Amino acid sequence: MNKMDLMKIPYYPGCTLNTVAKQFDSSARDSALAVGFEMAELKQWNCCGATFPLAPDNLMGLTAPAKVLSGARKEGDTLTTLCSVCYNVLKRTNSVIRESKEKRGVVNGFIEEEYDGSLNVLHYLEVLRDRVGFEKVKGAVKRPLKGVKAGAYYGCMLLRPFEDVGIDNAERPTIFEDLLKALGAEPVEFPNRIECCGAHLAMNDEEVVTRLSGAVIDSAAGMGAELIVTSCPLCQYNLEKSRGAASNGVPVIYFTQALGLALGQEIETLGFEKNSTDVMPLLKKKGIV
Amino acid sequence: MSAHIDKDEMPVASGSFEPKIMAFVCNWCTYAGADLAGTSRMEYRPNVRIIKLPCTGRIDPLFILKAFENGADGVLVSGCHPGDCHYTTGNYHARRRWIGFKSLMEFAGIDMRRLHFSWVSASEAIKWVDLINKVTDEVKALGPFMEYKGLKENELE
Amino acid sequence: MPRIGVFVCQCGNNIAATVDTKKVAEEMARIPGVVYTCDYKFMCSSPGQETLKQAIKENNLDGIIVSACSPHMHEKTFRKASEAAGLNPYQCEITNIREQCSWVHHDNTKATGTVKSIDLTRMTIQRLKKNQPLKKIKIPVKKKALVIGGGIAGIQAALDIAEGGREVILVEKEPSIGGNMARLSETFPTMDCSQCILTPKMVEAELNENITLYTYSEVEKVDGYIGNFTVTVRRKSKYVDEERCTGCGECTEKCPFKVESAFELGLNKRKVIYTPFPQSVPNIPVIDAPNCPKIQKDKCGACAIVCGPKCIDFKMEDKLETVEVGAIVVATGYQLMPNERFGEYGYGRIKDVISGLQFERLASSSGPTGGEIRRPSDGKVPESVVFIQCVGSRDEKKGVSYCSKICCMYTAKHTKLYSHKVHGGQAYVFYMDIRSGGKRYEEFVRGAIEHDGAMYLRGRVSRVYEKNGKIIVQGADTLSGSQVEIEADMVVLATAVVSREGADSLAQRLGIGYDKHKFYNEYHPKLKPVETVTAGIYLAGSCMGPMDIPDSVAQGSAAASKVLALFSADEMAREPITSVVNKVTCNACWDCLTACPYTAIERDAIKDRKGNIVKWVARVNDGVCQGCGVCVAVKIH
Amino acid sequence: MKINLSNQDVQSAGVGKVERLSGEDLKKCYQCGNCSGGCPVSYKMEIPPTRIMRMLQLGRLEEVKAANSMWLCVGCLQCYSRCPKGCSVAAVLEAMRQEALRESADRVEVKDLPMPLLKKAPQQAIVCGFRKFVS
Ligand SMILES: Cc1cc2nc3c(=O)[nH]c(=O)nc-3n(C[C@H](O)[C@H](O)[C@H](O)COP(=O)(O)OP(=O)(O)OC[C@H]3O[C@@H](n4cnc5c(N)ncnc54)[C@H](O)[C@@H]3O)c2cc1C
Ligand SMILES: Cc1cc2nc3c(=O)[nH]c(=O)nc-3n(C[C@H](O)[C@H](O)[C@H](O)COP(=O)(O)OP(=O)(O)OC[C@H]3O[C@@H](n4cnc5c(N)ncnc54)[C@H](O)[C@@H]3O)c2cc1C
Ligand code: SF4
Ligand code: SF4
Ligand code: SF4
Ligand code: SF4
Ligand code: SF4
Ligand code: SF4
Ligand code: SF4
Ligand code: SF4
Repeated sequence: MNKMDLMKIPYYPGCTLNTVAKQFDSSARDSALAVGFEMAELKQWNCCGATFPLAPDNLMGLTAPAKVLSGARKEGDTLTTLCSVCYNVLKRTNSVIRESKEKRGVVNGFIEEEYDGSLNVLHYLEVLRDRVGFEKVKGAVKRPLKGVKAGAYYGCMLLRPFEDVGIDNAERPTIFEDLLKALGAEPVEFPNRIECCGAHLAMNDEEVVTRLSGAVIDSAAGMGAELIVTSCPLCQYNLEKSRGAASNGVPVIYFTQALGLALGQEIETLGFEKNSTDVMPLLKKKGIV
Repeated sequence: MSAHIDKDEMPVASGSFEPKIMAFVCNWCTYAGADLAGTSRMEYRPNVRIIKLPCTGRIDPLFILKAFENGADGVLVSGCHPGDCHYTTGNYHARRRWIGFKSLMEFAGIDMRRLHFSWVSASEAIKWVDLINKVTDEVKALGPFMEYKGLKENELE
Repeated sequence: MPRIGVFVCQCGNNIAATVDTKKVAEEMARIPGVVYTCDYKFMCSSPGQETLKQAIKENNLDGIIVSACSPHMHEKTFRKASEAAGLNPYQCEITNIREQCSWVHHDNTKATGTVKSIDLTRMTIQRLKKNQPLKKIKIPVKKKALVIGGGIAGIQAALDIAEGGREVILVEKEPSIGGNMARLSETFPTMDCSQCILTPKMVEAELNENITLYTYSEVEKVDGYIGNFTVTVRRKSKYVDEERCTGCGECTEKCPFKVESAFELGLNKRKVIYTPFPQSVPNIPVIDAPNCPKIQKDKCGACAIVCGPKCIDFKMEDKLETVEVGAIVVATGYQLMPNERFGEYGYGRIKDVISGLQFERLASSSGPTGGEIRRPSDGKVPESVVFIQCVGSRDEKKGVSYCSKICCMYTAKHTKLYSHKVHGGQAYVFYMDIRSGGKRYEEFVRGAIEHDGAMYLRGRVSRVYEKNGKIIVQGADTLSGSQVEIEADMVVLATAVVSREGADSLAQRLGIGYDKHKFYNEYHPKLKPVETVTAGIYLAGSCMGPMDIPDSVAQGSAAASKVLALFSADEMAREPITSVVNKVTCNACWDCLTACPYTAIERDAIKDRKGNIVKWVARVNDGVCQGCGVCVAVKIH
Repeated sequence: MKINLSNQDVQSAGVGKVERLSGEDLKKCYQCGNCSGGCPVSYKMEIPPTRIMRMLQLGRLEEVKAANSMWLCVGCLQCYSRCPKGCSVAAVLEAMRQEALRESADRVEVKDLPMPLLKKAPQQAIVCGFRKFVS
């Protein structure tokens, strides 16, 4: 396919994808090309702040994401992200700016720009579902993940608060499973797929993270999952880290790695070696590689 | 049906001005509240003249203009509390109408301090008494409402 | 020139102490048109009334004013006296110089009171001069009633009206009457079996000569007004000739196809030709046309072959029937909120998470398990059952803001039924408050806890999920302040009671009001609980809001007594205080029509002799208008 | 435990400030327990979410501040997402954290963090953690 004909979507990688989660970024970019769009990285960007300020008067906390949004608006009317946290922060900031005239004024004052909230912030999963279509993704699959029982882990930030970010029903989402189905895997719905992994407590409270992430893995394994896919570097980190503590070791990979795998990309380009859990034995067992 | 009250018939206390207040009230709540003030032998300023209507929803803005034309210095409109209307929604209609009507009144040169709206239920005799006293005193402080009196006299001539 | 008489009352000293009544009478005599005045000690006394009557006759008065107490006190008295003296009663007006004058102005010099009384009386004279004689409105009443909805409330209303000797048509949209109560097992607070107390009433309704049952029917259109409604009822095709069917059940027996039973709430299947439940009234099957292969594609026909009296007709069509009635009772009941809305509770995904009504079916001896508590997934007897109260109720975010009123009680009942049927089983109840106001209700709930051992936990459940064949219920017990997790075999959701689907469209057809939850509005929540603002239409039961059986029955009877009172005379007399349309100036803007709270105004076509429409004007229906005057003030002409 | 309740407690200015900062109306909470039921760190909190709301209704700001609860909240929004009254305990706790950080020392010192963690953990964890724990 000629690169010129591709649908170009402005893309915000965020800091983590530029450093410890490079494999998330690269597998997503390659896969995008394979299904017909290009992730056009923003010319200039900064960290989104990694947390949406929950106290509504904390407008200072919106400065960083507002800057990202305002810059992105100059490159198009859509912005896509991969990391669930970036997605959550950018999408919520965007709605605040769009919906509150008053707050918009203050935030624009901080960033010294005139941004009106007219961007459409999309998660990569939404692009696949709504712009590309899972049918088309399915058609592009070259290496179906046949027989792989995969649990999709949503975590918190893709789903809550539903009114602002919800890419799907907050209690019964299916978007992730639908993608896995398109890739030929057998999605496993497990109860803890929408529970928290322990998030930033990774910094100072290992016990909580081990317990919560462990429960996620247990829950998935309990429903028969052999693989967990994530959409957030922090989830990925916490799940991988707590693997030892969890009774059932299950490899954890980014969903874009699963996507790239199914789309037939070279194994070497998928960056599995960067993950701290090893998915290769499973892939070999299933005859996928 | 409005009263044209001759100045010399008013109880003029030591020559000071006594305003004429017209009250348009609904039959079910405020009128009964005013009755209750009577049965409880309360006392209030005598300046008010009540006109009973089935519902505040029946009150035509023109009534108020007519009252001023006929010599009223202040007008009071009162009915059932929102939600308590005997005719279920009449007072909502009234309220909606007044919102638009207020600007018309202002446009017609009526000082809005001369026009009072209130909700007085059948049991709120005290509220009624306070209201009449307050409205009477306020209008008294404003002095007679001359603008419209002129109109009426011209018309008569 | 009018001939007006003015009577000023002293009320003993009540008026005379602060009003110079004589002076008032004298002053009035000076007003043009006033031909007679007097003052008198007690106008309402017999001699007082005699004076009034005599004066009317002797002076040939065409209007009178009594300046006395509040019209709320004696207006009726004096209007009656005027009528007796040959004067149109609406030519008698009252001036309130007692409650609103003599009693509130304590000036003993009488100056204040006298001046005000003179003023007030003069105002009344001006008013009287504009009066027109009015005639009482008489409306003929058709003494036949329509009851919409054959649940317990509607059945009770129909039975009471029939017992009062009047004819009733009972319209029910399902193939059988009975409503939700037919689904219940035992009923609180007495624990008698629902079928045992309901079935006799259903049969009575069927056999009563004054009651005509229109089952499988719906009200399509309502015209007219109190005493004179014309109602169009759609009688849906049953594909079975009701007259000839003997109810033998052969057809159902032989029908080879099954679908999910709506009556059993998906817990069981039924045939395509069916009666909803064994005790159905009438006991005549209907064919579920969308699911019948014969009707859809002309394949099968087994039922018609076995039917002895040959009453099955696959070509049968809906019939529209018009009935004329004087009063309507609406008793269309409630339904439960769909549980799927609460994804966190897993309803619809976890098979053993069921609704309270489904639990009733499991506990009912005529239900799918014959009354044994067995869970739907594998038929196992559950050893622990978690009941979750307030699902969707009191939840302004995802559900409804109100309390459903019956679920605290039926949950307590469920725990009792469960503990009686499953020995050693443990019931857990998550609740926020226990609402058990009512005779013997609190004792009932305490009994469930103290006698039957239900474990009540004060808190809400956040999440329900499956793990190793168990259902994990994760909630909180706020009294101990801790998170609680329970491994259960079955979970029962006490789901919010909501209005029936389509309640709003029926209300619009009837011209009655409903709240934002689409429950019907009573005229006054305390003092007119079964009336609607539309005269002649009454309400009963849970179509008004969540309600248990005792309340539904009481309301059915209350509505019936209203209907019987209306039917007690051939004609209904109404105060003639109504609005009139000036057909010349009306320009058909319909502002009045939308403003009227009683839908008393209709569009009326004025036609020329050839029948061509010349003009549209508003027309006020005297039978419906309450005289509020909203329509008059809505438009300034 | 005993609480002596006074008007100052019930109309506490401190709690009023928390309400202002968080945009939450504490009166709305009717103590259903759903937040405690669903909170993933409820088990470890000295005062679990439902009781936080209650204590604040009673004006016991200091007790809530002294507890570990606000530092444990992971901001997962499960409480808000399932609260039948639309209350956000998360926002209340964030407001209290903000207040505490503005007033006193940081919860976590950068120098205390282990190097391997700083190296391996995703940036976002560190950025987010700093925003929650450091003023
Ligand atoms: C799980 C559960 C347990 C309960 N247990 C008890 C208990 O133990 N004791 C107790 O006192 N109460 C109990 N109740 C409450 C009880 O069910 C109701 O109080 C009662 O059924 C209300 O009767 P109703 O006639 O008002 O309404 P319904 O029973 O709902 O009847 C309404 C009828 O109208 C029909 N209808 C609806 N719309 C139309 C239309 N447009 N045209 C024609 N017909 C129409 C319906 O088909 C239905 O037959 C329980 C409720 C539930 C959910
Ligand atoms: C503090 C309080 C506040 C309330 N507030 C509300 C409220 O806000 N809203 C609400 O809906 N309800 C309220 N209620 C309830 C309300 O008072 C009752 O529902 C209502 O008064 C009951 O009316 P009744 O006619 O059944 O009984 P009652 O009001 O008790 O009337 C019974 C009458 O019968 C007479 N009587 C008794 N025995 C005999 C006899 N042997 N022979 C002849 N006459 C007899 C009595 O003298 C009395 O006049 C309140 C009650 C209380 C105590
Ligand atoms: S008519 Fe009224 S004012 Fe006159 S005596 Fe009777 S009660 Fe008193
Ligand atoms: S077989 Fe015929 S008579 Fe018997 S129940 Fe069926 S339709 Fe009625
Ligand atoms: S024709 Fe229809 S109703 Fe009759 S037996 Fe066949 S499937 Fe059943
Ligand atoms: S009756 Fe009880 S269970 Fe039902 S909504 Fe009310 S409090 Fe909740
Ligand atoms: S308000 Fe009614 S009566 Fe008046 S013009 Fe409009 S339609 Fe006619
Ligand atoms: S007077 Fe009131 S009830 Fe009568 S038609 Fe007018 S608005 Fe309707
Ligand atoms: S879920 Fe909401 S209402 Fe319930 S206890 Fe928590 S904050 Fe209060
Ligand atoms: S946001 Fe905080 S308080 Fe709320 S559920 Fe999550 S961890 Fe608990």
